[in-house]
Amino acid sequence: MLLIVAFLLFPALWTVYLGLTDYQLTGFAAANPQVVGLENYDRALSDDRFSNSLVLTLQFVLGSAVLGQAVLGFAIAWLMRNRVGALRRTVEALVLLAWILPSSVITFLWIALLDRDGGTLNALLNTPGTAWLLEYPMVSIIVFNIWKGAAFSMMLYAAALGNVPPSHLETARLAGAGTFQQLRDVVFPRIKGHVLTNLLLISLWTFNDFTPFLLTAGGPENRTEIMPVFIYRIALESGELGFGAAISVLMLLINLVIALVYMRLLRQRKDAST
Amino acid sequence: MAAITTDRLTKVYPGGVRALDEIDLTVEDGEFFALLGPSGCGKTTLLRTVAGLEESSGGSLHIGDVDVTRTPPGSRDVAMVFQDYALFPHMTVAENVAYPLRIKKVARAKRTEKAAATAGELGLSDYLERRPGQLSGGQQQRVALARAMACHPSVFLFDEPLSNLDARMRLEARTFLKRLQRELGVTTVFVTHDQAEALALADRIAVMESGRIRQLGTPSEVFRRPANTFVASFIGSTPMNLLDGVVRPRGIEVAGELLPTPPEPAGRLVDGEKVVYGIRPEYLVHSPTAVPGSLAGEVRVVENLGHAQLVTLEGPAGFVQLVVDEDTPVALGDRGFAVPRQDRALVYRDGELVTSGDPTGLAAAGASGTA
Amino acid sequence: MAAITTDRLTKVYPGGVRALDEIDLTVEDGEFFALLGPSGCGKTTLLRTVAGLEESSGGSLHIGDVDVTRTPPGSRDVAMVFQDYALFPHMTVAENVAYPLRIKKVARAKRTEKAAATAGELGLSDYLERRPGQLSGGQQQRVALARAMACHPSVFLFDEPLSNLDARMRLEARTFLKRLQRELGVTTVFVTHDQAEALALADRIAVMESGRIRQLGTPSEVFRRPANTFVASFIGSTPMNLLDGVVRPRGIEVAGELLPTPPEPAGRLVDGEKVVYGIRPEYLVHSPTAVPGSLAGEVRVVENLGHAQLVTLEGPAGFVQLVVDEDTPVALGDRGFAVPRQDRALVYRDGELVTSGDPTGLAAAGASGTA
Amino acid sequence: MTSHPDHAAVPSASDAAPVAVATTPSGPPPPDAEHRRREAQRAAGRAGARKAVAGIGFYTFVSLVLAFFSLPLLWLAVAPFDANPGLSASLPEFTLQNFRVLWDNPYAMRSLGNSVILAGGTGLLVVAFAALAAYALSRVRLPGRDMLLYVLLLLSSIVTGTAAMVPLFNLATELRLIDSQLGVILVLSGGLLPSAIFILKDFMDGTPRSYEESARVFGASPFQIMRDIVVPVVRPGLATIGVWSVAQVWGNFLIPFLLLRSPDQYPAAVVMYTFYTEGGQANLALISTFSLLYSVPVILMFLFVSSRYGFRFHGGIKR
Amino acid sequence: GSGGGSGPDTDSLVISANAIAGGKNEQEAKWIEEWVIPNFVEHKKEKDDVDVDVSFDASGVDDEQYKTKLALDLQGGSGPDIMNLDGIWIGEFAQAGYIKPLTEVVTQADFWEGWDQIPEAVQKLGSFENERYGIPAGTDGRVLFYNKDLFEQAGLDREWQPESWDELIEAAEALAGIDGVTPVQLNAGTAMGEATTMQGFLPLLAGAGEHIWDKGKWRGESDAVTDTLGLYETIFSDGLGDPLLQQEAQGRDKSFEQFAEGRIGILLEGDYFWRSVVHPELGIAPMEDRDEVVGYAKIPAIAPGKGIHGQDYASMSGGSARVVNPETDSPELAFELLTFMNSDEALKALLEGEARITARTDTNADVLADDPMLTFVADEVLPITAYRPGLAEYTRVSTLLQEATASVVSGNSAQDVAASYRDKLEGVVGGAGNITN
Ligand SMILES: Nc1ncnc2c1ncn2[C@@H]1O[C@H](COP(=O)(O)OP(=O)(O)OP(=O)(O)O)[C@@H](O)[C@H]1O
Ligand SMILES: Nc1ncnc2c1ncn2[C@@H]1O[C@H](COP(=O)(O)OP(=O)(O)OP(=O)(O)O)[C@@H](O)[C@H]1O
Ligand SMILES: [Mg+2]
Ligand SMILES: [Mg+2]
Repeated sequence: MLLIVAFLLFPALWTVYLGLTDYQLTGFAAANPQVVGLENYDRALSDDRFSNSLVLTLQFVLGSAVLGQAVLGFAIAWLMRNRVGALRRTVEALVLLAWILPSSVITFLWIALLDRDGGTLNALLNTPGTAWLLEYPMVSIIVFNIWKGAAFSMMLYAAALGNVPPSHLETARLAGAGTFQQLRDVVFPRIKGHVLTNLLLISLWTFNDFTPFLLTAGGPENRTEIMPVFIYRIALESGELGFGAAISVLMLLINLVIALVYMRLLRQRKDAST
Repeated sequence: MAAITTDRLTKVYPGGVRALDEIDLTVEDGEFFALLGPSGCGKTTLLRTVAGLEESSGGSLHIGDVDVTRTPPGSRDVAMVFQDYALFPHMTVAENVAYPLRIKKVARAKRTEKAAATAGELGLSDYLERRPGQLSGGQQQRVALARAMACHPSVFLFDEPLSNLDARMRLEARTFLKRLQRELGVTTVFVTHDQAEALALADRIAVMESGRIRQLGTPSEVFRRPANTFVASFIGSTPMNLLDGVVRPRGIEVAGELLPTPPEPAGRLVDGEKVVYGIRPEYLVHSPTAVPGSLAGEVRVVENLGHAQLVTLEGPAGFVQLVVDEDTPVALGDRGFAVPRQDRALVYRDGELVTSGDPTGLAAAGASGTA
Repeated sequence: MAAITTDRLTKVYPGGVRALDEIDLTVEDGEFFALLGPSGCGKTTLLRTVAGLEESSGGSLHIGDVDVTRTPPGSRDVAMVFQDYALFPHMTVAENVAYPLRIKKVARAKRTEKAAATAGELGLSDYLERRPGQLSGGQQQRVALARAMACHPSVFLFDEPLSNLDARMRLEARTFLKRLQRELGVTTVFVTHDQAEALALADRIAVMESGRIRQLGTPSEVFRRPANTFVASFIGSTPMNLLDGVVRPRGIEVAGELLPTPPEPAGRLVDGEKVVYGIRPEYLVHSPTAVPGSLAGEVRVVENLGHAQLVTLEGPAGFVQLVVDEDTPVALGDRGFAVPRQDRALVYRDGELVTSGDPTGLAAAGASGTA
Repeated sequence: MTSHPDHAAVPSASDAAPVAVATTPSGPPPPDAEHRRREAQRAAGRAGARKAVAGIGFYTFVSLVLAFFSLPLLWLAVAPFDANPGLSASLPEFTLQNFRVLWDNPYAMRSLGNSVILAGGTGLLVVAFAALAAYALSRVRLPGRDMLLYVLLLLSSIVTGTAAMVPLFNLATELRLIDSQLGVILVLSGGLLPSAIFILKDFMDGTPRSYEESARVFGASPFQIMRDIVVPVVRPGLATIGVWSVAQVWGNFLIPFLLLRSPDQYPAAVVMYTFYTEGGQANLALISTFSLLYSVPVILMFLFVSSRYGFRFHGGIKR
Repeated sequence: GSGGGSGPDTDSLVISANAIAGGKNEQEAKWIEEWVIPNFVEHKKEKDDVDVDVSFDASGVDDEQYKTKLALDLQGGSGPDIMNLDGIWIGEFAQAGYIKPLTEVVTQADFWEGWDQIPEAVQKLGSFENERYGIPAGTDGRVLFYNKDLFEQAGLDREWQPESWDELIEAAEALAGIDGVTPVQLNAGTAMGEATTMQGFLPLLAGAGEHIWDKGKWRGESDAVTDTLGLYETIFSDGLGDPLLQQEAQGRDKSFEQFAEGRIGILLEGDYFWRSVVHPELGIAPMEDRDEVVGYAKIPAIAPGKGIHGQDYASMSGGSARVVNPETDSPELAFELLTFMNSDEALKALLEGEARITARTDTNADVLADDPMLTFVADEVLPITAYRPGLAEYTRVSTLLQEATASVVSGNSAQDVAASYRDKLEGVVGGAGNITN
């Protein structure tokens, strides 16, 4: 617990405090930072770059986490649920590999894959000269992040599906329900809790994911400057730590809103099941 | 309504387990049919194959006159009640009951009405808006039944429908189920590992062991004349005493005591051959004093059966159990003597019942007898 | 070995549920004691409070002469077998059995030896190196027993030890458990909701309902003279028929039929008062023809009990169940008449048994009788 | 099968025939039997077709998934052996020279060792503390306990971000944890713990209490219960968390870079950055080779853990 | 280091640089470890008979990351005794109070004989507001590299020196005729980062006649700014440059690769390109025939005589300076080590016979003799070069410039972009009062 207080609570609160100052890493403001109150927040909220990055982040989270990872992870888990043996192990191992490899390594893999000139993808699709990362930057990092993070959802859903009694699925089948109806009527209501845990965690992680920076550096023209990249640039490249901290806090608040939405859904489920 | 006929129905699971081994079986139209057997004998597999939830590996299956061997489950016109009822926890009772109708695209108003009617027949009218979690086990079971009934299938399949109820409710539900089936007249197959349940409920019973049917007959046939020692030891609320014996000219010698040969196999035994002498605890009469042709022993355990007592004697023949009237005083450590009712004793040779040669006796195992 | 005494033992759960309501109870040294009751009546709570897993909210608890009300579970010298056995899935059978000894810091060699010995007594010698997941239910149960026995506690506590077994194994385990307890002579409290199990196994039974003890006595006391309609309907493999009646000068009128008043309450009934007439199905004699003083009805259900049949009649008195000999032919739709055995009929007023005023009759409920 | 109007009515009790009389199906089938038979055959045919389609669909999907997840890995398999790799995965001009160069590099190999220390240390710490905390949270009924978890989880998102580097750095300075691997381990653990606790708590919730209670009845202390029962039972969860936190640390650059001074202590994530030129250009030959070396330990760990302890979630908030 | 030596008897010093053995700037790292440290220790022993303990904190990361780490160290009152700082960081570090003018730290600061060997212009690298903070370690210059073979193919002379932007465009248009060749690579956009500003916008701006920061004010929407953006517009809208390449995160690497493969005609880069990119052996995109194929020319002014200070040509230079940490325990000793590292002997040892432009004229004269390109830079480019302002705001202004070029490349008119650049500039430099046209 001390560990958490020392290395989590304390720095977090300090960051919140920094957000109220004009602290910079260098320059005059580093020598004597001033408390500027909510000015940073004011600035952030009226900054196009902030709103741009917020919109991008939401797209990124929605596209890669909520839709991508969760859906792909679920699809794999669903199709593999009754399988055993080499096929399942291979699929799972590959998916998990993408999850555990260090991000600096996998970004190289993806840069090579999507490269304009000699990229594997262009060679495969016979689309020479397509600069995926430039022409479809958001799509690229979304697909990339799906690739990188689907494993967690897959594992979670595999476990969740294990909790769906086969008899429920079979009751639906006997009534003549197709796959979609089974998913809608039996599986989904049953694993709602897992779905929400999963969404909560992957949204949070994706929201804080800095890796796309290594792929696109926020570009082209800030079209992939998601929130963590924005903060990185503000805090590290421009050294504006006060401002960066304020944005971190804003990010936390947005995360909080997302978490509250999820928890609301969760509560509804709880009411419904008692 | 329809009869179910299987012809050399076989199911081999991917792992190589032969869960059904060329099962030939006919369940008559409107019959209440029990599948009984120890855990792992293939009861559930048979039921699921009938339902279409498992694909058979060989043989064929007819429901009514239609070959449904390759028909998907939703099109077989059967309803199944699972051991855990499989009620959808997020739906109300009414929604659960109406679910099959919803899948069959019955209009909302119509299906609500039909569901309410079916639930009403089972006394669930007051619970329509509750969720399964808010119901007792017995009520849940009735909801599962109502759901199965809702679309008027021609066959009901029950997999251990009572085993999740507590002892008291199980008894009530048993009687209820029997009455309901009688009224609906729908062909019903139900699986159980509780012989008492099977005896009480079924019109006919198939006793299974490792994927095969070991005996098929009415409850009293199966109870009185188990076709082999496996069935003998499986059927009966207290298992049959099966004692090693040797055929002698004037009876069967069990642990040095000569017991009279039962009338049926009398002419078919060869002097000196080894047989198993079977007698149910209910058909042993207790005597505190020595009687010729009885099994002696010391009272080891006395179990109260309510209006009777189950006494375990330990003697030269090993453990022998007998049922003693509640008013007869039996104390631990006493010596007791168990006198067989000769007309109810059975003799097994190589595990099979020795019969008078009357074909009905043998036919009970394997072929489908008359109910 | 030690007796267990509770004095106004009360347990209120944080939510406000009063799971135990001033329980006074003495379990004698060496006794095999059953706690019986419907789901949610507090059986498990009482057992857990004795084990020390729940802290009591009031009252006191002694094991032997020691007040253990506040003693932590590890120091009470009790062993508990849980309904799910709680075998540690990552340990082998041998390790599981040896675990209590390991906690008590018995040297490795010694505890291996002891564990092997205990497991051997229970016929587990061949499975010592297996893990619980590789055992059948019955074997698992024996491992749980062996683990409980390993450190020779003075009290055994069993929470529905048999309910996870299938019907056949349950019977075997029951006899085995009874014999084992007899040999060890350890004070044993076991929880069940199966009255047959309680009757068969226990020296004495406490029947509970919503946190209170409704009757306490030997199996035959509880079976023959249930102290109230709750116990009456709970005990017995087929529930007692409880029929509304009115006291008349020459008997008790039930649905227009005058039944003879049983001898015991005879002098204690007031003319015209409403009572409940109780008679077990086993004590009703079947007659195909009308007999005065009998309950008439149409045969609705016939359940095969093996060597007998349970017949449900529907008549003016509602449903009446009776047990009929296996040889008596009974067909659905027949008219039947049930004649009560007068000496076994009971009369309840306001739910309580009307007795002859003989203190032993009443004493059965509340005070601790002799084993 | 569609509904059959002719058996919709439930027969009343009075006309229920005695079941003992079996109706033998003889004579011509009833008029709708022919219809039913056709219907059933059609259904069987449809099912057969659907099954074939489903089978093709399944294998197509699986192939796509396999391709999707393995394609990017191609480069990692090829480039390290290429004398002059570009960003295209072309057929290499085979060489092992790149490995030689790295072998001679004073920091490359050592950095892998450092990574192992940091990742292993953090992994152990996170697993140990998360297990204790998750156990406590799962077993103790604390009001607002879920709330506490959510708050921690959210705060962890700040602390793992870039903006918290000043507080973390100054904290480490005050605690004299600069240039100490312990410092890196502690700081990283702080950020990873909430998620780890969150995931592990599900595992703990899924463990029957009766295990611990039976151990308690035998007199086991809380520590003994933890060591003998809880830890072995939730081992797949611990393994999952362990692998997860190792992977997180393995890829983390900023914290070790900021907190460590001497290059001897740098983990691989930091050393990987040294294979850029003064102008910021990547030396692809070395980077691809190092990437491979850098990935091997986590892959080995994953294989080891998954074969040894299983790698499964129990998952989900159970309420 | 600062914050406590290892003992009362031996002074200890720590050197820090963004260099590491086996990686980035390996040469410098090796030099510090294998030459500077042992020689300095020995030198002190011989001279004053004292033991000193010198160690080296190597790192090899992005400059921003290195800077962040130093800044964090310094704000906490610790940090190495001697550190390498990029010239443009001097101002912001000074303003933050992390570093102090040398004279405030060391009494002997002005009496180092080496100052005479460092040209005034180069000394600015280590200075801020006319105070010396450190000793420049080396500098560079920007030129136009071109591919002589391609020029020949396009019908141009192998030897080339454009005199105006028009001549540059003419050559580019001629190159445009060759298939698969991008005529000009002019860095633009944010993905290129500082390369856009330093190897793109700023040298051109100097050619158009202006500094980005002049007399305390930042340039807004001036003619020179518009003209410079106009050149970008010309190149990228007429297909003389590859707009996509500018946006790729690895765009600069690829431009190098492409140049080496003969797919780019003209490239504006620093001498780093010559030394470390296309170097036949050491380069990351090696060209075996570099000396024959790669030509170089000064960057022309927009028109002759229109560059800053009325020059015909322009360039920008960067480079780093070595600075003494004001918090050091032994400032005099640190300064002694600093001067030791910047002695002629030391610099020669650093270069190991390799050609590279140093801050010292005496050294340059010797080491550059064999390399015509670097001599060319030292002799012809350095005298006309300029430096970036070392202010905290510079990074953000640079980002704005990058965005502005990106905007032009993606098709907006130079005029509009210049206007919107000015608007944004206000927010970054603290109001219109700090901007001039
Ligand atoms: N999906 C499966 N894959 C492989 N083997 C199976 C599968 N399902 C069942 N089996 C095996 O088939 C045999 C029959 O199983 P089945 O479930 O039909 O038995 P059961 O009679 O219903 O037993 P229980 O009374 O325990 O429910 C068993 O040996 C079982 O292990
Ligand atoms: N931890 C708890 N918190 C609150 N209420 C509880 C708790 N455990 C049990 N109860 C309540 O206490 C009452 C008695 O429960 P207990 O488990 O003792 O019943 P039981 O007789 O063992 O039932 P069963 O036969 O279903 O096991 C029930 O109403 C139950 O809901
Ligand atoms: Mg089964
Ligand atoms: Mg209980």
